[in-house]
Amino acid sequence: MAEWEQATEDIVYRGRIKVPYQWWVGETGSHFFIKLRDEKKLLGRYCARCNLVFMPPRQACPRCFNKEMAWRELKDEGTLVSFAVPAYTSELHPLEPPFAYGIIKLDGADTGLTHLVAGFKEGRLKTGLRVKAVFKEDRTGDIMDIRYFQPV
Amino acid sequence: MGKRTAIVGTGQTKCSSARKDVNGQELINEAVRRALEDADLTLSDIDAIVIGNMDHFEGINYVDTWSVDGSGAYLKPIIKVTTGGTTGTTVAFAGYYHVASGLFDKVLTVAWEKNSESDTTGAIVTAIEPILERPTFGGAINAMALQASMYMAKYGATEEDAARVAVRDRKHALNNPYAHLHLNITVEDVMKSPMISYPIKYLDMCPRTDGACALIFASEDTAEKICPKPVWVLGLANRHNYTLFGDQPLVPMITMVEAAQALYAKIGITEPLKQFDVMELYMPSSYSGVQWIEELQLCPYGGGPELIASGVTDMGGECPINPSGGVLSTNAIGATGSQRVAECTLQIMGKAEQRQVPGAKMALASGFGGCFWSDLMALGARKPG
Amino acid sequence: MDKVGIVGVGQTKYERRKVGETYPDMIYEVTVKALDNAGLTIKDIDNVITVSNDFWDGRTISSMAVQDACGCRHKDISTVEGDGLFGAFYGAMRVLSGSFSTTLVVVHNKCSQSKMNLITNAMFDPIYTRALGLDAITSAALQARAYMETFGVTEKQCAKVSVKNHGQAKNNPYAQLPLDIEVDDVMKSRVLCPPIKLLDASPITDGAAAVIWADEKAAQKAKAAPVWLKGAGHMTDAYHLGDRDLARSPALVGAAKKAYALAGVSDPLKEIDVAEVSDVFSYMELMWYEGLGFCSEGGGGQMIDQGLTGMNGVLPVNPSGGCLSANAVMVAGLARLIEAVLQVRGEAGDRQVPNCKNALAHGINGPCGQSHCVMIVGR
Amino acid sequence: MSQKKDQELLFVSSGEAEQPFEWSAGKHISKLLVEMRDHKRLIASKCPQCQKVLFPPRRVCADCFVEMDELVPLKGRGVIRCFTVLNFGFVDPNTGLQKPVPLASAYIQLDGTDTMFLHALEETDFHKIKIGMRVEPVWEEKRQGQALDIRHFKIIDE
Repeated sequence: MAEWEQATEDIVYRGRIKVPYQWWVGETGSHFFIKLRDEKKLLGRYCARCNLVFMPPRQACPRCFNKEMAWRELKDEGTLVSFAVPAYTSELHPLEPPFAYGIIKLDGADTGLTHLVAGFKEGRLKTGLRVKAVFKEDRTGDIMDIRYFQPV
Repeated sequence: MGKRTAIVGTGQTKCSSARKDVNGQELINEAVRRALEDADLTLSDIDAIVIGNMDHFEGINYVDTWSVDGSGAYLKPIIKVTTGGTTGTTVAFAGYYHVASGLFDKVLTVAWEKNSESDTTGAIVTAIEPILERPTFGGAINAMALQASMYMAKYGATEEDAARVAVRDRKHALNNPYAHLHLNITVEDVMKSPMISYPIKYLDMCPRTDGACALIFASEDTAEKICPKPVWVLGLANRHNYTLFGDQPLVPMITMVEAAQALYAKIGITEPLKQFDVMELYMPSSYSGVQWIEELQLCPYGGGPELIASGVTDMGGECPINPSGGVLSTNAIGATGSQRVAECTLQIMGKAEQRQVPGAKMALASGFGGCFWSDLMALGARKPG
Repeated sequence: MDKVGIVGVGQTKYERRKVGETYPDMIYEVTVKALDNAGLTIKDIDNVITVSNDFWDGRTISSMAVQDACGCRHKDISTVEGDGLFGAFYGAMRVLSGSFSTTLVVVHNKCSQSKMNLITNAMFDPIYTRALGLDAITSAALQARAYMETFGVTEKQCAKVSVKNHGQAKNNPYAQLPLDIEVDDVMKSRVLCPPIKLLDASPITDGAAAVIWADEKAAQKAKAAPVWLKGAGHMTDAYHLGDRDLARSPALVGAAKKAYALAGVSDPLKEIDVAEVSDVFSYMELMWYEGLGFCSEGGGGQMIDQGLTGMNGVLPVNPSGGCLSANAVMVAGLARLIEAVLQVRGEAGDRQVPNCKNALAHGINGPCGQSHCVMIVGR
Repeated sequence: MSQKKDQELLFVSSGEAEQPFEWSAGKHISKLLVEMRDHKRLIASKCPQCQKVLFPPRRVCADCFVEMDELVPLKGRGVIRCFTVLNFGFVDPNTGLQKPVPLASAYIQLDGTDTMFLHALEETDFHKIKIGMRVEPVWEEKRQGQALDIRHFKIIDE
């Protein structure tokens, strides 16, 4: 390293990427969110070829590309497949602790929905637990219209 | 030695300023599905997938793994390649090398962008060195205008010279159902359009587009069984020199000069204007449409305006450029290079319908992006020896 | 498959924060090291693959930063975004295509310059998942629980991976976190998100790495004996976490199957002499044992209990110290490959596995090891 | 599909989300920024092999693939090699706010250097800017060791 390099302070430039995004949900997803917003209904998509109900919904079957999928109304209750309770705080966390991330297999679906779990006593979460969706009062047509799932 | 490799299918989505009807994965799926239909293949025939776009245009990290529902990569190999504006050609290059390596027989490539999901110029500005250049950089329009001002000063080219390219490409787009813009305009219209970055006026510049383009590459072992007229990759070359914008001479644009020299030497091109029947070139502004044909050796330096005015590059000319309507009519940035390759493929397959260049057998596709970077791919009807 | 081999390797020291160094500084360092290692000059390189990630770097076209430093001027070049091992695989393909005789592959990452949880949150679907605020740690905890509960793998078994790898790192001068620890230390380390604790997780790391591929003819010019590519494969699982069986890794099974088939490996535990796998979290190493076929499904915990993957085991895993001891995220897979090459060459110093003929390197992309690349190199 | 053609099409917004970064400038750019901040001076790198002088300074000469240790002081003045005046508004990704336009910029070749670099121009009427014009930096009073310590370059008569 040259002499001047050793003598030079290290400058660190603090900047950011703050580009505003608007992600189009598409026709299929919009239908799902409108039903969630207006009727508190959770709809999955059924592929008859694979005999699978996907949640969240897909326009076409991700396994076989079948485009003729059907809507299936699911229960707002399901089973906790896995969960994770963060022990650190983050600006990303949408709920105050204690809360958990959970993968929830809604009754009638073959795949799990990743969402939040709250309203439980610390240390009382278990896989296999039955949980039920708690909907937001003022729903805006996005995934956070479900506030969280809570143990039944 | 590597496998000889051909393109056996192409798929392009409907392009528009905002594809609100589909999310990103669904847009990708539209292109993939069309490519499979075009090649008469199913997803199970595909051995590997390559995908590309720009992360900060849609704000998605790990697009390869995110794309699975649309790209069909479930339990298949997939990688992501990305190089800015050249992404679409970079993706096609990677499709070629996958097959030519002999490790994969049929490879699907997907290039896409949903520019409606962010502020495109804001996102482009993030491509630039953050400490010294980003604070004063104004995006692609800015960069194209800087180069144009230098070109005009050097050769005395005029705003009207560039406007002719804007008119030509928009006219060609009228025959392309995949084009985003269908504009029937005159040189006067271009000249009267608002100045957005001297010397570039509104109609001199490409639009921002949502769109995707898929290609299917196959090896010499199967290409001819899949497709009656596979389109062979004859050669490819690229140059992504330079880290900072001001390091290189912009006139001539040295990356394209070098890429053309390398490609032409490889495949024996001495008179590109005569030897290629059609070209699809990534030219985001009308000014690049005048200048870069010089770097491609279609005419001497400074001869661009005359060549454009002569009509040689119009439909019906000796070597039509951008029968698709080019980038000036459609620019889903990550997809754009692949769309050039797709149009060359359609031309050689004889599937270009209203915009078919009769008897097209050899075509040149280009990609542009990054720090004035260039990609070139030559395609042909005849299997390389 | 034609022959393509690695003739040169270079790595920076992996550190928590290289405050005085830019991406091109690091890339120049590893490029020069790899060239020196191969006994080649930049003129001998006829194409380059750079690997980087636009999110980590805070720059669209992050590769633009390193074009000068990787010596690509007047050459063909391309960029893979993802783990370095995927980039290395593409670099090898370009040689196998017959278009090039050598490929330089470089990768960089400075994880110190951005916020891990914001960067990894952007892996998740913006429409259905991202607003929940998941990141690499919370998503991994979902997988860890699914895996451990399904097969009865314990936190102590995971802790043994951490003890093993941090201990092995003591013999690797490039590692960031060589540690003398015991299972108890891991168990008592700060809880991040149960069952994951601080010492179950890989650190924040800055670093870069490079390898040079050469075909048979070009390899003759190099001073080091080439380490040949024997087989490689890559594959991805489904995207949404709930679409996957998080306790299993079918994509790794598929990637390994392809690599083994090309390499003619039928019993990896016997035929592979050393493996470098992606232990971003301690539980992952155990899961990947299973996916790689080192043991049967659910047998990862027993494997570590029996010491089969320690330095004196039947198949030493991560003699380099693994990702747990240095994880410059995009660099990780290439670091695994470089260690594999050093082991085959017999140049791994105090961590050398005796008589190493075939080595395996592994890298992952996406949330919870969604996408895998497996590569086997050997003499 | 069951839904109507004229259905409401939704989007999800990123809101105020941003990613902060701490980019290391490295020794060469740090030295430049310190010189700018403390002395209103510009420096470049000189290649020991091709003898070219590159601005901004950097470690590697791409043509020769060698390290550049030598720094060369510059006088600061230069010449416009090309220019534009942008009137197209966009979101500044560093702030999330609209960037003010018109934004005049140029590739400037500083005296004694072999490269051009991008910076802002004071003059925003494109009719009044010509390639070949001489320029000099206009320094901010309070300098923080960043690119915009030079507010812009102004056209000068020499």
